[in-house]
Amino acid sequence: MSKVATMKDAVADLVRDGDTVAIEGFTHLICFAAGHEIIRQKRRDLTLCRMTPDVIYDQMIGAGVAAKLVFSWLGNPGVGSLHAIRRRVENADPGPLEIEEYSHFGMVCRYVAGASNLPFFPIRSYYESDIPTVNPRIVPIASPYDGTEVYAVPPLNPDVAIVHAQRADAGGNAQIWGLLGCQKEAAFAAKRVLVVCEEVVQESVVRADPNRTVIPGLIVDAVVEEPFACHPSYAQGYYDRDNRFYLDWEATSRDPEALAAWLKEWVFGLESHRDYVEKMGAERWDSLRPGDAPSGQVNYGEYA
Amino acid sequence: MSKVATMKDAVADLVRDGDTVAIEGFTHLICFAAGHEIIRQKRRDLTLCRMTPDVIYDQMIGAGVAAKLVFSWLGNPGVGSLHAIRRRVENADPGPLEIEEYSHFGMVCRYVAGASNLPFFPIRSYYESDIPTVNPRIVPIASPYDGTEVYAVPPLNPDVAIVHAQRADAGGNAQIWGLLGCQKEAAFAAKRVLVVCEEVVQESVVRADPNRTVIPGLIVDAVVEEPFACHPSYAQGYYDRDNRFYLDWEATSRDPEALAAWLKEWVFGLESHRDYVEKMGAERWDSLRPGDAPSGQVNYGEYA
Amino acid sequence: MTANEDGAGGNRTGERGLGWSKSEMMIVASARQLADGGVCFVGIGLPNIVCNLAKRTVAPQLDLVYESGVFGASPRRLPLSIGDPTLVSGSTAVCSMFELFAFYLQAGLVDVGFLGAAQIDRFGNINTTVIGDYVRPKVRLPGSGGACEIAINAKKVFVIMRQGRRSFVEKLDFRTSPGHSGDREHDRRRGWWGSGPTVVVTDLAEYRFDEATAEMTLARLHPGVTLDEVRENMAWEPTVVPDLAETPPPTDEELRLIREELDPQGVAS
Amino acid sequence: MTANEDGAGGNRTGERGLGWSKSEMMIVASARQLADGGVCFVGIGLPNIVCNLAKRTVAPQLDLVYESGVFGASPRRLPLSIGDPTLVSGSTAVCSMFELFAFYLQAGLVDVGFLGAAQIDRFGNINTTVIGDYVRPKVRLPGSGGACEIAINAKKVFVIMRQGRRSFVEKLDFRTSPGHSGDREHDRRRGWWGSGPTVVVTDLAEYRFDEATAEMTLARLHPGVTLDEVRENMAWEPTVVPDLAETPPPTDEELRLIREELDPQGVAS
Repeated sequence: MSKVATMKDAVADLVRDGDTVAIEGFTHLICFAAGHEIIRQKRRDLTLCRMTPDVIYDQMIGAGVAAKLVFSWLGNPGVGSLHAIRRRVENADPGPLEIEEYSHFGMVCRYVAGASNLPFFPIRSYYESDIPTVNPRIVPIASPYDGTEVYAVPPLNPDVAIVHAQRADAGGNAQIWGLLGCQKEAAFAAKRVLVVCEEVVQESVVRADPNRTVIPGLIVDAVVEEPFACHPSYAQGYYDRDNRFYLDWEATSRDPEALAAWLKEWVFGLESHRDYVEKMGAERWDSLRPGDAPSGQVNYGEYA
Repeated sequence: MSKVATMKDAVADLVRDGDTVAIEGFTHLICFAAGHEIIRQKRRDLTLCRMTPDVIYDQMIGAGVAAKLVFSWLGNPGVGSLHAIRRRVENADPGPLEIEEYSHFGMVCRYVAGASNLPFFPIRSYYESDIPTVNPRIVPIASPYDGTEVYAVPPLNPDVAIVHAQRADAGGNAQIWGLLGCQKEAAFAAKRVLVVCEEVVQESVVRADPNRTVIPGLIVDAVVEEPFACHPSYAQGYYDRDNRFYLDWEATSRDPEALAAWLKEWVFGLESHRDYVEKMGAERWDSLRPGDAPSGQVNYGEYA
Repeated sequence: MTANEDGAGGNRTGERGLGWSKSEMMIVASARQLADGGVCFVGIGLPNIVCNLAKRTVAPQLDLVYESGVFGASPRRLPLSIGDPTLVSGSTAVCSMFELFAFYLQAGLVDVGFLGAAQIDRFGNINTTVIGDYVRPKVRLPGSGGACEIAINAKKVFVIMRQGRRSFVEKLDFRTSPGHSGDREHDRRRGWWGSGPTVVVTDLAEYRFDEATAEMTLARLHPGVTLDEVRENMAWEPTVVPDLAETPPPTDEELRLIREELDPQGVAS
Repeated sequence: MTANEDGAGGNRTGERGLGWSKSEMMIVASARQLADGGVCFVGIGLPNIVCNLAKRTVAPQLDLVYESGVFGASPRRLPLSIGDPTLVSGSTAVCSMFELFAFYLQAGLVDVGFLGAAQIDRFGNINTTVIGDYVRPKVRLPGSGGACEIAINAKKVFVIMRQGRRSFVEKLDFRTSPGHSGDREHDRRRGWWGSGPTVVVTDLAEYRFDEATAEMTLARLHPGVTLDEVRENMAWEPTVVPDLAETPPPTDEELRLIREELDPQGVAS
């Protein structure tokens, strides 16, 4: 049973106003194309969750889709700030943005708890930090054995998780290599899962290497094939991070008018990510293509 | 820095009388050869931990190496009982065996807690079961959010974990495919780690596919190359489970004299697992060899 | 539980002259319970055969999750155990046991789990731990394995076991895995995914649990089995549904699948 | 913290006519702290360059664990971030972030972690969250990321930052990551792996923490920096070690590595 859909249909079906949405991916496999489609479809009042709100969340929040942000590190990694988000947090400009803040491990464990149906997850963090004083959801809990104090974080169960994979079959079995971030945990924690991938492959490709499967089709609602969907982030083995874009974003993001113009040109002015890829131009994509570094094969053995 | 050692030296160095030892592997990659070497070196008073004490623990406990067993399912899977263990539990014959008993998920989470330096791990199990009444280490704990009751299990930190991998480099970076069981968690939880493998490979083989690495050399104390070390269990892609051995064990295990004779012939009477492989004979190994089922390759990309 | 300890295996064709064995009837009746499809959690022993029979008959869309960490298996031979390498080669996903128990079972993705039992009581509570005293047992059984988690976290639980006066007991020697408490109001408040066993299939009959009392209730007799025979093989006087029916006998195709494909060596059937 | 927000980057050769920049001095002095080797936890920004410089100079055996989940990286180019694909290709292991934080950092496998800071107090407590009020901040900073976990779970913590009156403060606007409490007895009883920062390296000087008082103590001035200049660039009157020394200047090789290999575009140095 094929779950293959277009990005337009998948976002229309799976992402609703007011939803809690997690687009995960730690520097690697951040699905910008899905974020753009959410902007294009003018979703509103979303609660956006991500360990590291990246340029994509700056774009989405700059475009007005979100009422709240749940995160653990807010920045344009290696470059600077996310100014659209900062304007809303610092000056409520053009409106306030509610925030709910954790540390990295706290966010990861919220997804683990959500994926595992645990009412809380204990971690050794937050001791003598002010973070729990501004986030009352982080609370101390004593070990039932010796009273050792740890901190609990609550489960996070997004309405929708959007994860990008290098490849998936039509049933949604998705394979990822390179950095894994917390995509598996976020997907299992979510009520609905959208898998976007560079390539939809035959089921036999997935079945040849089942240990490579990070997300089983069982929990997946739709599969979208969308090459270069992570740009300016990257897909290991497919294309490099486009650092120029990240550097350029600093200036775009600082200026609300420049940001609006960017959104108009690159999101609202285009029908789909295919148009974006075309507009970006073959030269840019060529410059981001890595050389080959094959994994080698292992033998699973045929046991017949 | 090579950590490659012989099984004899590795066991002599890493396994001491009175130690808590975990040989893990869920049906797959159970390192019988290490168990045999522990028997051969006449270790005593071990606390043996395993989710599923298999024929190897029946052999070890029958040989008198253990004072205690920590487990979650006691049997010869698909065949019957482990009679040497049962004699000690049911009749203290030839002496008592202390037991500490969990469920599967409880055991797994004890390793996870041990690997994570958590003072406890919460799970949704044990409700209205008698297991906590006979194991006071399993205790209820309330969620700090809404009072939801879960059960806590305590961390398990073996003195030594012994895990088998299909391949490892000389530094101990170990790669496994097929069933993963709880080997990673057990290894990270242990104070000392012995990796046994079918093949010691060049570091470049490991580095070609880093997502395949289950155990990093960082936590490994010694690497032993020992082909067929899991027999009668199996190594995916290398050899099949020797079901005949499991079936035959039922009768051997029932009769203390037959068990003693088996240990004499196959363990004490041999110098090493190499002798065992030779004694078992080429025909047996040939009959266990699977056909080929290659994984296919992925491209990690060269980013230079 | 292993197949042997379930009391399965036996005279395949001769019993009662019906042309099938008690174990075969039990397997067939169990497989038919899976007609609704969904996600099945497959443990050691009989469930392996039951699920694979269902997949080839009443429920081709059944999703099998193996306790060992395999999803979407496509075995080329009958798996000898839930950890058989043939389950891995050609499957769609393999995961660690932590993920299997946490993200699949505890998370509520599993629709049906199976339990075997050495002892069961009238409310579907189950003992797979010891016969006799825990500390000095008469018979030391395997223990929980994943059974306690299955009982609590699978949405429905099917029990498959041979029945007799020593297995269908008034009082368990040990409660490994919880069933119904006997108080439906209490059960509803427990807040687990699982709601206690829904079906018990034995070599003699099929049982459901009464809506009001949560008591195990005789729903069907297997062909050739009498009510008296059932009564003799349990330690309490069973409640019987008003419309007590007979289990439809195994079809030729069901028997063929078991004998030729799923258990050609007759280990479990 | 990003490189830019650390206040790093600057006039590489012209400053003070010494032939190296303040940032280069800070990187070099930090890298030398790693001479003991061990396992380093590498986060975003400067630590990336510092660790890679140490590996090529004082500590070839240094093991680098990247926050993003990479162990045993063997990068073919300078990583643009801790998530750069060049860190993955040719590395010895990749793991999920849960495993990285749980099995490596929280488990106590990490010998040295790095923290940057927008503000630090005399006991090494660190703010990377906000300047001003939390709810209506003057400047919203990145927040913790992994910093709070590093402070608590790495055995030693090194702090690298530019210093000034607005960053070396009497009182933090927000304590993101705990340092020393000021009461050594209390700190010993905390029972974490981490024992608070052990070293602070700035663009002007190097600091240690006093055994008895846990107070940050000026231990070395970088070449060309005066004690008065240090005093002007912090909000409290610093304790100074009796034998105040000068940091050995960067060697030609250290500068060459930074300029030609590790940060050829001068992003951070």
